Order: sequence, then C-alpha cells, then structure tokens
Amino acid sequence: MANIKITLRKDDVEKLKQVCKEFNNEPGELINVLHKAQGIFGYLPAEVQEIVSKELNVPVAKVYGVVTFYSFFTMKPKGRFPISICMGTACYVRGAEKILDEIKKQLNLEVGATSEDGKFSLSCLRCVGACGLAPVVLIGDRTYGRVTQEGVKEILAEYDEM
Amino acid sequence: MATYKYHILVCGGTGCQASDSAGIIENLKKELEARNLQNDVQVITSGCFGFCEKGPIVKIMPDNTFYVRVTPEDAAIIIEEHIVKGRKVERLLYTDPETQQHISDSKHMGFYQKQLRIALNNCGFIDPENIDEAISRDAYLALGKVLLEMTPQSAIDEIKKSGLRGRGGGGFPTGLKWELASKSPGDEKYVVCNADEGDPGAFMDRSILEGDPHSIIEAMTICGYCIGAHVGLVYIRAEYPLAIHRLKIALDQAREYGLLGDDILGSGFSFDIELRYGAGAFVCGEETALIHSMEGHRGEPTFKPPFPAVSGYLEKPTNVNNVETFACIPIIINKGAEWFASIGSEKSKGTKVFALAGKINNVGLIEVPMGTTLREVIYEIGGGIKGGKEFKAVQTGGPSGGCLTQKHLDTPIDYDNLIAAGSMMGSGGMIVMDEDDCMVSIAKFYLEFTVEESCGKCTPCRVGNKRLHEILDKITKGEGTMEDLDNLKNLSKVIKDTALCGLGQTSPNPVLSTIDNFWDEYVEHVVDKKCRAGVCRSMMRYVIDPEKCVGCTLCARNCPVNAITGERKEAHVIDQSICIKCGACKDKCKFNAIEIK
Amino acid sequence: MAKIKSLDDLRKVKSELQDKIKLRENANNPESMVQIKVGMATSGIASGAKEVFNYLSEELPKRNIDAIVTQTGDMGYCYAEPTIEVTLPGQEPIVFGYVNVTKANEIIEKYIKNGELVEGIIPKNYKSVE
Amino acid sequence: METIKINIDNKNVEVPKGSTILQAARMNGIHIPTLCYLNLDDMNIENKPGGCRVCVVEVEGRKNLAPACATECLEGMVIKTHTTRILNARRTVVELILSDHPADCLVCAKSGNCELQTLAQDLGIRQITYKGAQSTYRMDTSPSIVRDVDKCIMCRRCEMMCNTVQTVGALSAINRGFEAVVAPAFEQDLIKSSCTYCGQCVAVCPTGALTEVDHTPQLIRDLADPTKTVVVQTAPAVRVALGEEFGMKPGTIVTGKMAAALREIGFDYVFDTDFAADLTIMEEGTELLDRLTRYLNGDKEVKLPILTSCCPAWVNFFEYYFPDMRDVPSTARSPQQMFGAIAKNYFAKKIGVDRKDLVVVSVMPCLAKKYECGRDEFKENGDPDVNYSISTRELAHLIKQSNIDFNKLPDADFDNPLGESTGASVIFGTTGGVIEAAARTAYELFTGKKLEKIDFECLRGLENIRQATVDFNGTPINIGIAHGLGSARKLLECIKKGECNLHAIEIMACPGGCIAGGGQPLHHGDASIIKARHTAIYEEDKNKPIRKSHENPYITKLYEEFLGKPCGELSHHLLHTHYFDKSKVEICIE
Repeated sequence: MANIKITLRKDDVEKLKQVCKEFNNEPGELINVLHKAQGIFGYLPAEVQEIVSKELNVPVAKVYGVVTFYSFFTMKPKGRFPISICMGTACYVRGAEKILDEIKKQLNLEVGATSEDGKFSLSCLRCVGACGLAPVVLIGDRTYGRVTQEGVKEILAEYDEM
Repeated sequence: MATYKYHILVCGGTGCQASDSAGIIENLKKELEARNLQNDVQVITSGCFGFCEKGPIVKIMPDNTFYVRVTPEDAAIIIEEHIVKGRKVERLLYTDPETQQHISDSKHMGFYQKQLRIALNNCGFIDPENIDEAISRDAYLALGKVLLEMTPQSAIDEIKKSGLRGRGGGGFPTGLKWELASKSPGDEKYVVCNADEGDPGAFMDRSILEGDPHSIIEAMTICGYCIGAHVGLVYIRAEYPLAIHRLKIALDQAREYGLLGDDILGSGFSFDIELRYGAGAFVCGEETALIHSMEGHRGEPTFKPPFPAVSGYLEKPTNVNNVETFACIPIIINKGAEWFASIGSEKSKGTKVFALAGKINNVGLIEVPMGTTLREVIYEIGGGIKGGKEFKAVQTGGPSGGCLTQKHLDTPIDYDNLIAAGSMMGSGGMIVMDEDDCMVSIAKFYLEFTVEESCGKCTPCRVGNKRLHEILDKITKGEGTMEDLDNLKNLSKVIKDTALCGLGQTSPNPVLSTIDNFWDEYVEHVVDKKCRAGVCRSMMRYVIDPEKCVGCTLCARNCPVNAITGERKEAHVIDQSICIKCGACKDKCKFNAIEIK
Repeated sequence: MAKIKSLDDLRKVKSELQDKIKLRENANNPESMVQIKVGMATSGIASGAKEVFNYLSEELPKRNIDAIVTQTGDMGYCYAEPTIEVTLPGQEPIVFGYVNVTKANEIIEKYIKNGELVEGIIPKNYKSVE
Repeated sequence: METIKINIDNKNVEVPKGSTILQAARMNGIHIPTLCYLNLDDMNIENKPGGCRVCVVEVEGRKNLAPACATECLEGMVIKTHTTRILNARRTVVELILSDHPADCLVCAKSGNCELQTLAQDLGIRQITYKGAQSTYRMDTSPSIVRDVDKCIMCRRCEMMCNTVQTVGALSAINRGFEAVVAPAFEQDLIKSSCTYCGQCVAVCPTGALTEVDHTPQLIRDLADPTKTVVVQTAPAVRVALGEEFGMKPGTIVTGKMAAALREIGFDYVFDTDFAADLTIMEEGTELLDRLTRYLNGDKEVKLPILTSCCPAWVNFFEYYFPDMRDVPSTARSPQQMFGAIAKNYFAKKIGVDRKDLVVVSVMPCLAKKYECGRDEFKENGDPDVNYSISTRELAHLIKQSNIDFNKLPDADFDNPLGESTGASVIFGTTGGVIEAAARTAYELFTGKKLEKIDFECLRGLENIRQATVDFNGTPINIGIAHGLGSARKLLECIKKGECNLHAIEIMACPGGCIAGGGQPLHHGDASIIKARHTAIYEEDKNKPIRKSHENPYITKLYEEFLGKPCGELSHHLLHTHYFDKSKVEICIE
C-alpha cells in the first residue's frame, strides 16, 4: 500500500504542520494530531503518518501501530458517501445483518472497501446510540432509522443522481 | 424579560436529531413568529427524554403534554391547536399499548412511572447549551458547598457514606477510589472522566453529556478538590460529535462564569478541564488502557497494581470515573449522603441508568432505583415484548455480561445479584430477546465483538476468544460436536481465569451464561442440528406443506437457484441440496405454505 | 456575564435565574401548586378567555404564587364563559364562570390566597380530559 | 533489607519486600515457567508486559489467577504454583499460542533453541485441543535479519528492545486482537525502515520469528570452489562465546579450538579481526590525537568529542537520527572493513591472487556486520572487501555440519600476517574496550612515555553510561562510554546541547558490547552469561604477551611495507569512510 506514492497538497501539509505546532509537537498528543490529520486529508496515508512522525518525533512504526489500533483511523480514502451500518446489539437483534447483506448485494461492495468510482464506501460501526431507531444506517451525515431490507433500495436511490 | 406562558421542549439528543428534531424546532419557531407568539412561547432544545422508541419527542409545559414521533410538518398543528386553541393534538399523543388509550402526561406513562431520575435529573428538562438553566437547577451549588464549606476529606467521607459505586462496570466504591487518589503522594494529579462508552447498545453517558454537561464539569471539579488535582481530562468518543459540541460549550460557559479556572468562587482552588478523544477501541473503557490512549499510545491495558490512583496519567496519581458516576456526585452533595443511601438495595445504593433495547416495546434510556426487578423494567417500563412474543432472555452488561432468563425476572437488579446470576452490571446496556433469537448466535455475536475489540496483548484474549468464536461459528453452522461444548466450557473458564484485563476476564460471560441457561439449545444445535429460533441458516430447512400449496408456481419463479419444482396446480417441492435458504419463497408465498423446519 | 465570585454570588444568581424555568419546575410538581385551567374553545376565546389566560399567567408569578396556568378545550359551560378551573393543592377543583380580568383578580386575592369562596362557582359535572 | 513472610507451595519463606512472586519462587527453588518475561537485571533491561499468561499462579483470596512475573508479594500471601487449576490454565494458554504458530519445528532456525518449544516440551503437550485459523504474513528478509512473523507470539521483547533500550523504533505492535503482531511501519520490509540491524530483537526473540540471514550455504559453496581462496577473520567476542554452543561453561575461552576448527572446515587462511582492531587503534587513535592536539592549541573548529565508529549499527543509528552530527564520529572504518580492505588490496597481491578470487568471510557476534559488508562504499567495482559475514551461531552450525568434535580439538594458532593481535584488540569485544585500547596507545604517543599501568580499570564495567578522566601526564582527558543505542542517544543529545565536556566517547550499539551482540549464542535472558563473557575478554587480554596495538609487529610491518603512516593517503583511501544522511523520507508534495 505504501509503495504507491501519493502526492499531498502543499496547503494540507502546512495545515498539518500547524496542527502539530498547536499541540506543541508533543509526542503525547499523537492521537489528537491524528484526529486532526484525518480531518484534513480524509484518511491517513503512509505519507501523512511520516509527516506526523517527524513533527512529533515519534517513530513512524509507532504512529502506524497507533493508527492500526483504533478503528476510527483509516488508511483508505472513504467514498464521497461513506455508508456505515450500526452493528450495536440493538441493531443486531433488529436485523442489521440483513440490511448489511442487502447493501453489500446492491452495491457489490465489501465491508471496508470503497467503490471504484469513489462514490460509496462501506463500514460497520459500534453503537451510535440511536437504538430507538434500530436498525440504523448512516450515509455521510444523514441517519436512516428503522431501515428494512426492502427500504435499502429506496435509500440508495436517493444518491443515484449525485 | 418576557414571561413565557409555554415552554416547548424538543429533544435534541442524537437519536431524535437523527429523526430531524432540528427541523421540528425550526418549524415551531417559524409558526410562532407567524402568529407573533415568540414572546409567549419559548422553544428549547433539551437533552434526551429517554423514550427514544417514540422519538422525536416534543414536550409542552406547563401542562406536561408529551407528543411522540413528531415530524417537522407537525409543528403547525401543534402551535395552532395546542398553543392557540388549547386543544391537545390527539394523534401525536402516546398510546398505551395495552389499553389503547391516549396518554398526554408523561407522568402517567408506564415508561416513566417506575423511574427515578438522579443522573438524568436534568436531561430532557433544561437546555444543555445554556448554563443559566443549569444554575437555576442547582448546578455548581454542590461545588460551592464543597469548596467553601467542606474539607476534601469531609467531601470524600460524604461520597463514601452515600455508598455510590462506579457505574462504568466493576462497581468499585467511588468514595474509596477518591480517598486512595487523595492519599497518594504527589503535587500533580489528574481527574479523568471516562466517556468512551463502548458497549454496543449503551448510550447513557452520551445522553448525560448531551443533556446535562454541567453536572460532569461540576463533579470533576469537586473530585479535583478532593484528591488535590488541578487538571481534569474527559476521554470522549470521537463518534459523539454532539456530546463533544455541548461539552465544549458548557466548558466555555463555566469558564466565563468563573466556575472553572483560577480561584473558583473565591475559594483559591483552581481547576480546568481538557478533552481527549477516543478513536474507536472498546478496550479503552478499561482505565489503564484509557490512560495509555490519552498519552498517545496504543490503548493496551497494563497489569494492576499499580493502580491509577498511585500511578496513572503521565505516571501521576489519577482518578478515573465514568460519566454516570460523576453525574451522581453533585446531587449527593446537595441532598446529602443519607438521602442517596436511602435509595436502592443494601449493597448497591442510588439508581442506575439502563439503555433498554431489543425486542421490547419501549426502547429508551431509563433510570431506576437499584433493586428494581427485571420484570418491572421489562414489563412495566419497557411495556413488554414487541409484537406480543414470548420473552426469552435479557442481556445485561454488554460484551462482558451475560444472558438472564425467565427465572431471573424477579431478581432485584444490583451489582452483586447480577454477578451471582452470571452476568454483570456493566455500563448498563439491557437488550431484550424473544423467541426468535438464537442464544448460540447471540453468544457468537458478542464474541465477534470481543474478537474485534481485543487489544491483542494477552494470549487468552487474543487467541482464546478467537477460538471461542470459531467453535461457536462451527456450532451455528451445524458442524458442532459435544466435544466442542466441553472445549467451549473449559476454554471460557481459562480465559476468565487468566486474561490480563477486565475485558478479557469477562469476555466469556456471554458464552458461559448462555451455556448455563440455554444448555438445551446448544445441545439441539449440536445433536439435532436444529436451531429452534430459526436463525442459524445452515440448519434451516424450507419445506412446502403439500396441504396448503395450491401450485401457483410463484415460489418456483422467485427461487434464485431454481431449487423448487412442481407442476402447476400441484404441490411443489424444494430440493434441499440446492436450496440456499434465502427465504425468498417463504416471503412470496401467499398461502403460508412454506415452513421452516 | 461577569464572573461569579463567591458561593453567595452563585446563590443570588441562581435565585435570579430561577424564574426562567419556574414554569417547568412547577409543571414537574403540579400536586403542590395552584393549577388553573382556562377554557379556551372558540367560544371561550370570543368571550375574552385569552385576556384572562394572559392576565393569570403574568400576574401569578408577580404575586409570588407558584401556579400552573394552562389552556384547555371547551369545558362544556358555554353559557358561563369564560370559565376557569382552579385546583388548590390537595383540594377538589372548583370552576368559576363569567371570569374577566377583574374577577380573575378577585379569585387570586380571595380564593387562591385565602381560600375564601368567590361568587360564580359552577357545580362541576364533567371529567377532566387527563 | 526489609523482608516479608509468605507461603509458597506450602513452604513458609521470607523474601525481600518488593519481590514479585516469580522472584520469590526462584529464590526458593521453585521454577515457574515464563515466556514473555525477560530480565537482564544488571543491565536495566526488563520486559514485563504480563501478556503471555504462562506464569499464572493461585493467590489465596484472589478471584482469578495472578501472573507471577508482575504480581508483588505481600505480607502473608499464600501462593500455589502447580494446582490442577493452574496446570490446566497454563497448558491451555500454551496450546492457544501453539494453535496460532506454524508447527514446522523440525526445519525452524530456532529448533532446539526455542523457548516456546522448550515450554511445550516441559508441559508435555502432545496435542492441540483448540485448532483454528492461523495468522499468516509474508517473510521479510533484510540484509541481516529474517522476520517470519507467523512465528511471532506477541511477547513484545523485540519491541521493548527496539524502542525502550535502543530507541530505534523500527518495530511496533500493530493492529489489534488476533491480527496483532510486531512489525515495521506499514508492514513494510525492514530494509525500508530505520532499522540499524543491531540485532537485539533477534537476541531476545524466544521463537523463530526473528533470526539472522543464513550465509552458511554460500560459504560452503565457496569453500568447495577450487578457483577461490577463502579467508576468514574472527571478531574478538566470538572466542568467548562460541564454546557455549558446544555445552561449555559461559566465559570459556576457545580461541585455539576455534582457529583449529576453521582450518578443518577448509578455510585457506585463518586470520583474526583482532589484527584489524589494532590497525583501527592506529588510525582512530591518530585521528583522536590530531583533533586533541589541535584543540589544545586553540583550534575552535575542531570537532570534539570524537566518537568511535567501529560499530556498524551505531553508524546506521547516527545516519538515521543524528545526520547533522555525522562529522563528529571518527572516519575510521570498522575492524571488519579494515581487514577486508587490507586482505583484498594488500594480502591478495602478496599471495598473487586476484581480489575477485579472494573470498573474505567474517565471523561476527553481530548482525549489522552482514549489512555493513554490503555497503557500496566498501566495494571496488562491485566486489565487496568483505564478501559476507556469518554469526557466532552460524559458525557453530558449520562446525557441527563439518563433523568436528569441537570439545576435543587441540588448540591452534592463527595464520600470519593478518592473524597476529594484541590484548588491546581483544577487549574491543566488550563495552569500554575500544576506548581503553585507544587510551593505551594514545597515551604513549601523546606523552612519549611508557604506560606504567596498562589496565584502565576506570573505563570498565557494565553501567549504561560511564565517564572517567584519564591523566595523560598532566593533561586530563575526559572519556565517555555508552553501550546500547538508547544510552548513545542520551550522550548525543548532551553533545548537541553543548552540555558535554568529553574528549572521546566510545559507543557500542549492543548493551554490553559485542559480547552480547545479536549474532551470539542466545542468552535467553540470563545476564550471568553476558557477565561471564565480559570477564573472559579481560582474561584473554591479560594472557596476551603484547597488550598495546602500536606494539603489534605485523602492524608496524604493514605501515612500513604498504600503508606508509597512520591517517596517510592510502589509509585515507582504504581505512576511512564517510557517512550519509538517511533521515530523509520521500514525500511528494505539490
């Protein structure tokens, strides 16, 4: 994955360095910095981790160790419309797995993957705390509650023209 | 200042926001302005009411009218009918599932009747983004009392006397914990609020932070004074944007009022609070893992001792409590330890918030005195099982807890009773299951979670849980043996005995408790290759009842793998060797002729 | 907002702010409050119920009386409108008819403050919606 | 010392306050098995993650089992170490580890020397009850180290060594749960990381997950090739450790047996790196004296302190982490490379062999040496000065393969001219040795006087960072010593801040120096083995008739015949080097 060199925008790199500075280039702020970095770049490619490593004086292996430990951090760019399916217990017992299967089928997409056109990415997450609406699907900032297997098609159709 | 004649509270919790409560607020304000009523009626975004099943919720004061499942389009009728004409909008009122009667006052709803709200006292009552409302509800009075009228030790003694125990899982006595941290030598100490709520199906901490952030700020400051710390840290899930937003507002407001910062209330005591973000690791709910995470490391637990009270954040004495625990502190100081200790059971004082979810009518956040029975919670507050189905089990304590059954229904809920019953309090998730839930699959579900969330540091959790999950998977696929069941038991026992941290030590609980309570179901899976709940697909057989089949051919035409054959107007047959158990035929059949066996 | 510098300061601020949510606080404990329902059906509004409602909800707090003033639909006493139902803590509700602002003042001063009955009581023959 | 009373396995015993259960047990003859735990007590190296859970014991009143390695004894504690409950738990835990471990013991590089294998054997495990998925990773072969991560058991010893002790940070635990493993950043190959190849990860790995690159097959082919002349050089630390591979007591000196074995294996010339170590002293010592003299004469430009440069992992370290200070260390090549340069450019001519037909092999206690001989600057037209390096462990295998009964071998001598050495060169093998050897020569050259007491006791020891002042006939020379890269980093940071008034510093990457190198027989966490080698090195020095490098007659001859003078032009070309900035990471930014 790191063999494919990607190019970072200069502005973004400057922003990242500024963020590190705001945190006093303190190694203990690694996780806070990574949160901000993911905010800037959308994900955490190897190059970004290298920069963070240099700025905070933390070995890059350790940065990677931290990135791979926390599920919130991702090294893959997300789709324009990231789809997350809540796999909390409440959603699970109300059929979240079936919804996931249906979305996988409809989009021909595996969990953790991004569609080739970069439109959708699919992930599962832990409880979002909207258990009253179970099962819950999030697309971008929008929350869909009480989703049914049949309803999946309808929801996805909203994104047809986008 | 205008005298408002009505207050309209609209739930602004994450659940209701997901159903566009912001749109409701916007429309309500628009409708009021259109009628020039904006000075008579105040619209307030409040924290969570708890009754998430029925959200979004709109409550009108002073007549306590409780509207459920409101949409932005309903705003006009609420203003026109209720505010202008004084008539309740019947269609938006809650309907009692048993009597089919509309109930307008939440006080009369089963969901609220048995509840006693201490930690959730202000949730759904005040505007969490307005410190004035919090202050008018006694916020920071306890802080003032502690800082100016009590010594650290006397405040600790008060907490000890109240009998408050940690609400995050283990139930360690809070006062004792504070005392340990306070006696630990050192000038630099830390107060940490654990808001990395990770149980799938528990969201009380988030609701408290969203609904009453000042209670946490106040409690952390009190704790700081008691143990001798000047810095507080809130470790909060990054996936809780609303809670973070409100907490930040609350911190700013508290600083502006001088309730946080230097020389608080002229006491000479200084304290401030910073945020640290979790990044999606369940194990960080364990306090040593949480501390490592705050220091920028992988969130791996370390062996205790040393306890954080001796060596915690940056190796300094640190006191970690979770959100709900902190939320109880101010009210204990204000109303006194005796008052708090008078609530609850003998060894578990006060109340506990539960996130009630699953196959139950009233999903939501509830707070009940310790010692309330499961039956009261499920049938009176929860309104019974959804769809009139049969109650099968209730899972408490999340991935660390276990499944309780019919025979536990009258057990009073407290720390010790739950442990004795093979489960635990955990952070308070309570998932109700009915006859359609397969208990082996439920155990598998939790193990999947644990495998996913294990940090990987110790062998029993890293490899052992993986093996437990594999065995359960084998059983649900119909490939299990009786030997597997023995192995399951032994391995679970060893993991409990040898894992490094609380997560690992409790991870086999879902397996052990389902084995204890639903042994027959395991044996059925293994010996009869049968899943009575019809969940384990590979064990299901779709069979056409020749008596009921009219030979319409609809099923055959809808079968994706052409497993169904039969002449028109004659009974059809499913070839089990081809069938992929997708259920399409059963869904399509208009004559209920297809059964799962 | 200036900083709150002492516990007394805080208590003062609290009591000043309390009015802001008094309406909600009172609603939380209706049993210990004076509860007043103003009949507000179309005919009630036409006969001046709105003024009475406004008067009561503004005057009672001014006179330091913890009360809950709400509107209600038609009470069924069209002939006597505007009507209000007053429930003192621990007592049976009493309905007054032909209430205008002056009458409302009298009800506050005599009945609510001192428990003295005022003219215009209507025998109660209906059941509340609740 | 304050003591407490405990009861362990029904025995009432008294142990020092603060002891762990494991320590208390060992003091009382109870051997609780461990796996992840590692403690080289005198060297400040400890790995105690409490992760493997092999050492669990029962403590009365405790709900679950306690890890003996991490649990402190408390007054009155009642401990059981082998109840059925414990045995079942311990066995299950080991079975779990084995269930995610390739069962290819017979062909594993660590077979017979693997701590997991020993443990499974001791517990009598004959089958694995819990079978399931195994994690698989690709093999990573760097110039020095092979990573077979399938065999990683997450003991974290390597991570601790790489990060806490060496502060290199090439390795970290990555992922979580079942997928957790120790790896370089982005799971890239080690060669793309900042690894210095110090090999300390290999030295502590309990399984076959980290091993050295095996060069013996290549060596066997070269020995059999009639067109090649094969020359071997052996580093000082090898001779005090090799015997351990043949069951000898740690600290046994086997110089003579080793020379005899190498000759039996079939090397054409059996030489000694010690010869090159003497040569290093001539060059490095001259450089030190030069800088020192200039400094004392008021030259402000001169870089002091001078740092030794004979440790290749240390060279890698400052190239990665302190590239801006790369003009501070001596430019002298390491003894291995000096030997190679002399062998290929002087000895080859002397015996009339083309340098391409001369194969120079080194036997080293070190894995970084494998990387070092592949450096481009040590090649002439692609032909390396040292063809390859094998470790002490590889040599032991080679001796066994050659059917040599090592224990019964009579002692033999090295060949000349590159086999003659002094006591000064022998002590290169341990921390403090290089600088002591340099001091012996520099003193005499600086003062023009004969050294009265050859032993500089003040420079010896195993403390991580040491400082001493040596009196050069009225001129005090401040000397610093650091071993372990973490200690080196501390000293370097002092120098950077200008807080250091030292004139010369010796740095060795491995804690303890070469005697505890990554290519040495495995110590399995027993620090007494390292101490025994340390003592043996000084004993070997004492037994040498000549103990100062500049008195080595063959060195004198080499300068007369070939090199001219120390730090002369030819020396500069053959015996000195330059350093690179390896800190840069390529990132495309637009």
